[in-house]
Order: sequence, then structure tokens, then C-alpha cells
Amino acid sequence: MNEDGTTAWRMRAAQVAAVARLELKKNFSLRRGIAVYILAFMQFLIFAAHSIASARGMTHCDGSDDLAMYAGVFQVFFLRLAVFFGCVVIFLNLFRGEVLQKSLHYYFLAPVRREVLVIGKYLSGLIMAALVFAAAAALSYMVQVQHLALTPNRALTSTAMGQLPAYLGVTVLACAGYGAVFLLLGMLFRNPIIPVIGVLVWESLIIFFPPLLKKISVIFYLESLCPVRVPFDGAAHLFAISANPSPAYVAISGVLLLTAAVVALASVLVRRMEIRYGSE
Amino acid sequence: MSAEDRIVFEDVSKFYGDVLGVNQVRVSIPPGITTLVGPNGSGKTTLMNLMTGLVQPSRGSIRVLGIPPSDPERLFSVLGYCTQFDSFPRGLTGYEFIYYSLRLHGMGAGRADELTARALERVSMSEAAHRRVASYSKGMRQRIKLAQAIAHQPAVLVLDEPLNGLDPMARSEAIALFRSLAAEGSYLVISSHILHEVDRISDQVVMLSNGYVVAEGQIQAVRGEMHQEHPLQILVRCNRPGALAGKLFAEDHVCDVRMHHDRRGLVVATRAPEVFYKLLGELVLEGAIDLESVAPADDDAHSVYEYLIGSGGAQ
Amino acid sequence: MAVYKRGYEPYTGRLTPEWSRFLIIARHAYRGMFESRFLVSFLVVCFIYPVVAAVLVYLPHNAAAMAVFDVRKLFPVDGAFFLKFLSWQGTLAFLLTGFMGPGLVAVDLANNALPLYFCRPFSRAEYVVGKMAVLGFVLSAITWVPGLILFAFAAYLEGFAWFTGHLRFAFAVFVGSWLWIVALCLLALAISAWVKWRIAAGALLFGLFFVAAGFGQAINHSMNTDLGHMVNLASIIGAIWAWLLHESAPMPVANAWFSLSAAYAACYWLLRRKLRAYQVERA
Amino acid sequence: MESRPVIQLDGLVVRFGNRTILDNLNGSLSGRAIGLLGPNGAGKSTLINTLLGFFKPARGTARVFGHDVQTATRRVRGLTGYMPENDSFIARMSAVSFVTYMAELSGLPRDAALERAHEALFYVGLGESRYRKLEEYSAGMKQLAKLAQAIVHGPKLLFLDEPTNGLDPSARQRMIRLIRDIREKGDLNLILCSHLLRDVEETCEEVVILKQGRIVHYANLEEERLLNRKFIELETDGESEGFAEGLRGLGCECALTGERRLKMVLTGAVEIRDVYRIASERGVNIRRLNYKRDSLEDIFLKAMENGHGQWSAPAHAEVQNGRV
Repeated sequence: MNEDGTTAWRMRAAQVAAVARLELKKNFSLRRGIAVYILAFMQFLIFAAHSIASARGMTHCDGSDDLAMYAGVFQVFFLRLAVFFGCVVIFLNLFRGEVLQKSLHYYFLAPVRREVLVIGKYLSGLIMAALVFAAAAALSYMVQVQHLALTPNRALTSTAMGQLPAYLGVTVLACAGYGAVFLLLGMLFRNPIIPVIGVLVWESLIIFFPPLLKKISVIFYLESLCPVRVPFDGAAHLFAISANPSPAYVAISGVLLLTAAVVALASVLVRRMEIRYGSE
Repeated sequence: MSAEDRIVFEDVSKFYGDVLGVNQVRVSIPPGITTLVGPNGSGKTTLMNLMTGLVQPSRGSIRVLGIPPSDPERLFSVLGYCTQFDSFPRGLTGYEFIYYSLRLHGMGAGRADELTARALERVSMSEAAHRRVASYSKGMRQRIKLAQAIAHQPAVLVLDEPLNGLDPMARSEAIALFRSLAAEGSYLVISSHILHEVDRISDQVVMLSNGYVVAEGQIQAVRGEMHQEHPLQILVRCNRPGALAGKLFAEDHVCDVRMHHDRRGLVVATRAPEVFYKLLGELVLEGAIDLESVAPADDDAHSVYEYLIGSGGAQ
Repeated sequence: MAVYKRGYEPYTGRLTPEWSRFLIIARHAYRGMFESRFLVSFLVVCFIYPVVAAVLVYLPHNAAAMAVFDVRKLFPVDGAFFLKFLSWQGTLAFLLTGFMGPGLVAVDLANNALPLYFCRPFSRAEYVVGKMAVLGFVLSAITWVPGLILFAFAAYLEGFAWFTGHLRFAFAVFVGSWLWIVALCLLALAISAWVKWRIAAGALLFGLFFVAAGFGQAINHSMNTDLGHMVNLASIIGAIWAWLLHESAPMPVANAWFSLSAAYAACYWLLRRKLRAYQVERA
Repeated sequence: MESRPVIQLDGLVVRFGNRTILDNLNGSLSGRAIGLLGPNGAGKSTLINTLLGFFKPARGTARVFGHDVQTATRRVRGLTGYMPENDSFIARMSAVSFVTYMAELSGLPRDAALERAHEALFYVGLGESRYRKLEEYSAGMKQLAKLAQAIVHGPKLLFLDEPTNGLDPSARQRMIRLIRDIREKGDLNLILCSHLLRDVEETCEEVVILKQGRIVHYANLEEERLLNRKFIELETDGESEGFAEGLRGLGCECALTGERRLKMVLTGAVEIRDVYRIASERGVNIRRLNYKRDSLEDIFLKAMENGHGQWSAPAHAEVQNGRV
């Protein structure tokens, strides 16, 4: 196998693709991914119920606060719970799941550099998470916008459609950010649940943190990227993170930087990882 | 035999915390079948995991045909490891399990499919290949693991108790397969507890006890080196054991003769077996005794194991 | 003087009554459990609130305290008092289940010990009841046992008339607690049987609770109905307790009963399917 | 020993979905130690699990000591001890508390269970490590702990699924000695299912061979040893090809079974002395010469080849254990 640059890199790219394909084949099936599909599908259920209710006139609503409602549910429920726990299920399984099933050694015995293995697995998790959650976000958004068409002011529907790509972008970035964090946690901790709860608590407490600490969290960047500022009042105020959201390019680069750093750290740590399946 | 074409352990030690894995191992493995023998927990699996990079040594260096275990790309294109873990990536069929691990080599779909089919053929699992691995019996799972290890036609094969759970026919087929691979010049490192099979298949043996290498080399040669402390015992059954015993005491290389409890056989301990066999042959030809059977009692792997490691061994 | 060669003799003694064998599981489980300091300290924490409640019950009968302020008006010993007691202890019971529950079945599944249970004259029903007893005793010790003691203490202080008049409090505390305990036990065992590893089972139990609550909240918020509560475990049991104590409930109690029975049925079905000596894998 | 049948199979059929695992098994076994052999996937473990009532037969019945395994499952499970094939233990328990726990589950009162647990653990050789946690046990010690929990409550019938699998040589010898000891001492019958034919040969009196869910051969080992023809196994040092040539010259069948290993049949007037004569002519030393009978391996391989021995499906052959 000649070592000159191009063929080596092309072979490694083929290996990344092979790893991703194997992971998707294993985890993308209905039986294995059921938990993720339920989480994603819940959001759609909320909005479907809402549009049916409003169609039968059970609740009054006009265009503007529907969009605000979508933004509210998207930020409160979808990002913080559905995508969060979805990424926990998918990305913890990539390494900690394999250790518990005692099948990680098959990967370490393949002629694949361990860094390539981490990138391959991360990509497969990202593809699955992004596909499922982006589809769910889009589907529920369609239901919401379609319901808007019934309302008098047509103008709203066109601006609404404009916001969809932003929502999809935020969803994919959320999957990338949370995915990287849980990939690392899955690799480091024998019992990753406590660190996961730690991240959950950290993410919801950053409202009270000084601006510098706010930078080390995924939700901070995602909030500022959401197209509709959520006018929270009363108890929901807890969720509005910062009065002045940072500009889009800072937010996007922040998430990507955080993700890249975490994946790089995982790639370094994996080299020293040993196969010792202790008994439960 | 330069280091380039041997598997070399230089002063390798491995500790899990302060639990001893292996200690100061100096071994150089030539082509052919080398069996690792030793009680549970004596370090056989640790040696294999060190050789394949699943664990890093605490001290010392390892080279497999000159390749360090920390370089997976070069190592695993020439090495296949069939571990003892009876576990599989969930949800895959036997065929998929082998096919996808070949694709990890960066192989194209066609080549991977062809090699998978050939590997399945070699372990005669072709018809059950498309059922899920979870529905296989223990022996069938073992065959699939074996097929996965040999699928990419590696030069070095590391097998941790490969015959564990296989039925007698599968065992003899597997042994025939190992012999044919060894004949083609491959390196086979096999750990096994079934010592009469170790006798049949191994070219050389590495005996381990409590993490130390206690013996290395050809079984007969190892036995030969032990003639001083453990002279070779031979059981001879014939019609006049008393007369034979009388003659044998005259020989200087014979150091002990015991009457077997059924008074039909003699157990002779001698330091020079060849001289004894020649003498026995002449006695039979002269008609001095009617020989019923002659068999060395302790020159197989089992006796060497008993003498070096003892029945206690690691509990 | 004889040499006794200890060989193998079959057992010919008497056998224990079959009905009592499920208690064996509880006895052996407790031995391992109370070694963990975390659990013992958590149990101690669970008794702080009952002690505080007892003080509140006692205060109106203490002249000095009454002189300072009219305790009876501030902390009346009524339905709301017992409802707060139940919801506080109920939450602690849920947390305790989160820590103790998953380990119950997972410890047997992890190393394939189920065949050893079921190859003996020991049925799956006894196994489930035994495992539930482990959790049931501990949860009772922090819910209806202190609750009834509190009630008796209050009745002792308030006099017999109050006792007969407020008997429904005792009934509510007892029945309410058992409904919640059985729900928690079934939930913990079902999840622990479905997800083999103790870690994942614990995560799923907490995840299920929080995500369901969040989802319920989102439904209520978006459709300003109260159907969302049917998915939220806390509001289901809260509504039933409130109904038992004749207090205001966050949702119509009929929905609550329906959700609770649905939860029972789902857990029972999952247990029947998953607790098998040998998992038969389809081809 | 009254020879009331231990196990009676009457047209037993067991299926998983559409795959037939046990196909119309018939027969009655009552030997003290019965070996259950067969290739991978022949249905050995399935038969044991069916006798324990884990799998419901699609057709036909199976009876243990006269009790039907489906209707009187609880009674059957009271009379049997089971040692599963794979690892089966509870990690955080010590061996003593684990075996006591299992004894109590079998119905022994607490104090008797504790007594029997210690006795069983000493008996299987785990005496000095009985207080250590099972997760720290080696593979061999876990097998011995599994055997201890199977015999602690004094069963009448013991199912051992691959008891010597994965054991190191000394542990395997101790396990074999234990199984023979148990067989002699207690009035206990034993069903042993294994792939290691030498272990089966050393522990069992009778052998049932399964293939694709059917009983293809039934053998009583003592009888088999007497019946079949004897042959001689030879081991020489020096050039064995020429030696084999010379032996064939004497008119005996001779085959090479490995380098420097031969197998021959003494025919007609040929004597051991003639063999030695050929050996000295060819300048070869004979290191081993002894009579060998068909080992269980040969019986097994023969049963596999013809595949449909006298036990093929329909014929309901009532064979007592053929005790001499």
C-alpha cells in the first residue's frame, strides 16, 4: 500500500465511509432506533394536535402568535429535550454501547486508524440524528404553516417559509454539537449517565453564568441563531438566555469550533483506549 | 530468521493496575502453529491482546513481522484475531458481519463479497449465513468468528480457544484448516486447553503459568530437556514382566522400574529412551518376551503441563 | 473411631412452604443494598419531612407556640397538609426508585442468571412479586408508614371526634401510597427488564419522566387544554391523591385513572414478554 | 438400581417459528450417566431446555421420572438440577451467598441451605475461595460454582450442559472426577451434553447422538468397547513411510494417521514379533504400540456419515438401556 499522500487519504476516506455505512446499517433500523424516532415524532404530534384543534375552532389563534408558539416549543421542548436526549441515545451508543455489548474490539481489529474510526462513527451518528430531527422539525413546521394559510393574513405565510431553513440549520448544528459532546462522554465514562445529567443541568443554568462561561455551551449559540426571538414572560423567562444574542456568524463558528475541538479530543483519547470488558 | 519475519516479544510486561497480566516475556514465534498453553488467568489472552494492540504493554516492545501493534493500518491487513468474546454487533446476519468488516479494509463491494463467500465456505456456514447471528448456536457463532478472522487471508492468525464449542467434526475440519494454513507458511498463534489436540496440531508450544513463560519450543524437545528431573516413563505390557524387570535393572540408563498394579505391566523410567526401545526390540525378536503393548506414559503435552505447571496451577 | 469420607449425599430434609419463597428474593436483595452508604443517607433524608410535619401537627397543642402566633390557622392539619406530605414523599420515592429500581432485574440479566431461577420450582410470577417486594417495603417505609403514624399522632392530639371525622385522610394516604408504589415498582422492573444495563435503565426511567412531563407541558401550552397531563406521571398520581383527599386536582380524575391503568398494563405486558429463561431469537 | 426410565420421549417435536429444531424424538433412557452428543445446531440444548419446561413442544410429550414436562413442570424442576452452558451468576454476590440463595429458591430452609452451600462448595473444590465475589472468579471457578448450585438441593436428575467447556486441564480433570464421584455416590442420574468426546467417554455409560433434531445413534459404551474390532496404533521415530510399506507386505491394512503415527489391523497369523522384525529391517524404533478400540470419536463420525441410523424418525423403538 504505497504511502504517498493521495492514495493514503483516498483509502482513509473510503474507510470512513465504510465505518459510517456499517453504523447506519446497525442503528438506523426501526427496532434499534425506535427511541429516537419517538422523541422526534413528539414535536410533530404537538403541532398536528394544535392545527386540528384550531381547525375545529376549539382555540382562537391568528398568524403571529402561532410562529411565536412554534419558536417557543422549538426552543423549549425540541432543542433542549428531544434533540438532547436523541443525541444521548445515538452518540452514547457509538462507544459505550459497543463496550457494553462487548463488540468494540471488532472495530479496533480492523486496519483502520482509530482517529478514522472516531470520525466515521461520529459522521454516522450525525447523519442519522440530523436526518431524523431535521425531518421532524420540517414536518411539524409544515403542519404549522399550512394551518396558517387558513388565517386571513397571507403575508405571514411567505415570511414564515423564509424561516424554515434557519430552523433546519439550527437543528443540524444542535445534533452536531450535542453529538460531539456525548460521543466524548460515552468514550470517557464507564457510567456516562451522571455526566449527561451534569450537561443537562449546566445547559439550563447558563442563564446565570458570566458571558465567558456562556461560550462553553451549545444551547447559547443555538438560541441566538433561532429566527424568532421568543418573548418569554412569567415562568418561561427562565429559558430566555441572554438579552443580546450574538450575531449569526459568531454563533455558527462557535458551535462548529466546539464540535471540532471535542471530536479532536475524542480522536486523541481513543488511541489509549483499551479493551477490558469488566463484568457488570 | 531475521526479526522481520517473526513475532517478537522483548521483555514485555503488562499490569492491570497492580494485577499482573504477564511479566518479562521474551518470546520469538516462527512460522507454523504455535500453541499457548496454561491455566486460566496465566496470561494467554493478555499476550494475544498485546500482540494485536487491544491493550498497550506496561514495559517492553512487540513487533509482529516488524510491524508495531500501534499501527493498525499495516498490522491488520496481515493479521486476523479471533477473540474469545462470544458477542456480536447486534442485528447483523453472519454474512453481513463478515462482509462489513471486509469493507472496513477499504475493499470494493465485489471483492468483499467474493472473500466473504470463500470464508463462509471454509467454515461450512454458507447455508446459515443469511440468518441473524443472534439465532445461531454457540458452535455456529464460533465458526462465523473464525471465518471473520481468516476472511482477508492474513499471514498471521491469532486464535483464542478457536475450537471452544465446536462439535467433533467441526474441530477436525478446523484443525485441517489450520494445518493447511501453516503449510502455506502462515503464522498461527492458538491458545487451547485441550492438550491432546495441542499434541496433534502444534509445531511448537509456549507454556505460561501466572504470567511467566515457563517453556517454549517443540513439545518433544521440551520433554527431552526435562529428562534429568523427570526421566521418561514407559508402560510395557508383556507376558513375563518379572524377567523383563530383571534384565532392565542391569541397564545403567534405567533409574526406576515399578510393577503395574495388575501384574501384567511394568512402568520403566529411563533417561535414554532410544537405547531402551532398541533393547526392547531385540528382546522381542529373541523371543525372550511376548510383547502386548509399549507406550510412553508421559511425553505428551499433558505430562509436560503437569510437571511444569502442576495440577494446582492458577485456581 | 471412623474415617468420615465426605462424599455427596442428596438432601432429604423438609422444604419451605412454596408461597413464602418470593420473600427470599427480598431478604437477599437487602443484604447487598444497605452496604451502599449513599442509599442509607438518602433514606435518612427521606424522613426529614415527616419529622417536620409531626412538629407542625404538635405545635397547635403547645401553649408557648400558640402564644407566638396562631399555628392552627397557618398550618391547618387538613387535606392539603396530607396532599403536600404525599407529593413530597412521592417525589422522594420516585428518586429512590430511580437509584434502586433498575439494579433489581438488571443484576440478574447482566450475567444471564435467569435460567438458574426458572430451572427451579420458582415461577416468573414469584420472581416479579419478589422483586417488587424489595422495592415495595422500602417505599412503604417512606410513604404510607410515616403517613399513618402522622395521622395517628394528630388523632391522638386532636381527640377521638377528629379521628372519626377525618378517617378518609388515613384511607387516602394508605391507598394513594400503594397506587404510587405499585406504579413505581412495575415501571422500574419493566424498564430494567427491557434495557439490560443498570446504567441505561436508570437513564431511561429519569428520561421517560422528564421528557413526558416536558411533552405534556408543551401540549397544554400549545393547545391550552389539560390533556397533556395524561402523559405526565406526576400529575396523574397528583390528581388521584387530590381526588382521594377531596382537594382540587390539576386534571379530571377519570383521565388520571385511565392513564394509571394504561401504565400498569403496559409494564405488565413488557415484563411478561421480556422475563424469559431463554430469549428465543427469530431467524 | 431399579431401571425405571429416567426420560421418556414420545414423538417430541419442538419448533421456533418455522424452523423445526427437534423432529419426532422417541425413546426411553434410564442409564445412570447419559451422554448427549451431536453437531452444532443439532438440538442438544433445546432438548435439555424442553425437559426443563422452558420451550413448549409443538407435538408429542416428554416425561421425566414419569412426570410430563408441560403439565407437571414444577415437580420436574423440583427433582432436577441444571448447569447452563453459558456463564450464569450474579456478579456482586459471594459464592457462599449465591449458592445459599439458589438452595433456598429450591425450597431448602435457610439454615439447611447455608449448611448445604458450604458442603457443595467444598465438594466442588472451591473451599478456600468461597467467600470471594463471583465476578472475581476465573472461567474454571465459575463453572465449578455453577455445578455447586446445581447439586446443592440434592436433585434426582442433573443436566450438565458443556460442563468442561473452557476449563484448563487441571480444572477439567477435577470436574470429570467430580462427575464420576456424583454418579457413583448419590442415587442420581446425569444427562451430560458435550463436544469433548474424551470427557464424555470418561464419564458416561450411554450415549445418544442427535443430528438435525433426530436421534441417529444410541450406543452403550461398555458394549461398544467389546464389540468392534481391535486395531493397533503405532508411533515410531525415523522414516515411517517405508515401515508402513513393509507392514502392508505382511498383508495387514496399514494407514498413516500423522507424521510418525500409524494405524494397522493385525490380520491372520501376523504377530507383534513380525511387526518388530519389519521395524528392525527398516531401521525404525517403535516408541508406541498398543491396541486401540473405536473411540467415541469414531462412533460419532460413523453416526454422522450414515446420518439415518436405526433411530430414524417414524420407528418408535423402545430400547431399554441395553444393560449387559
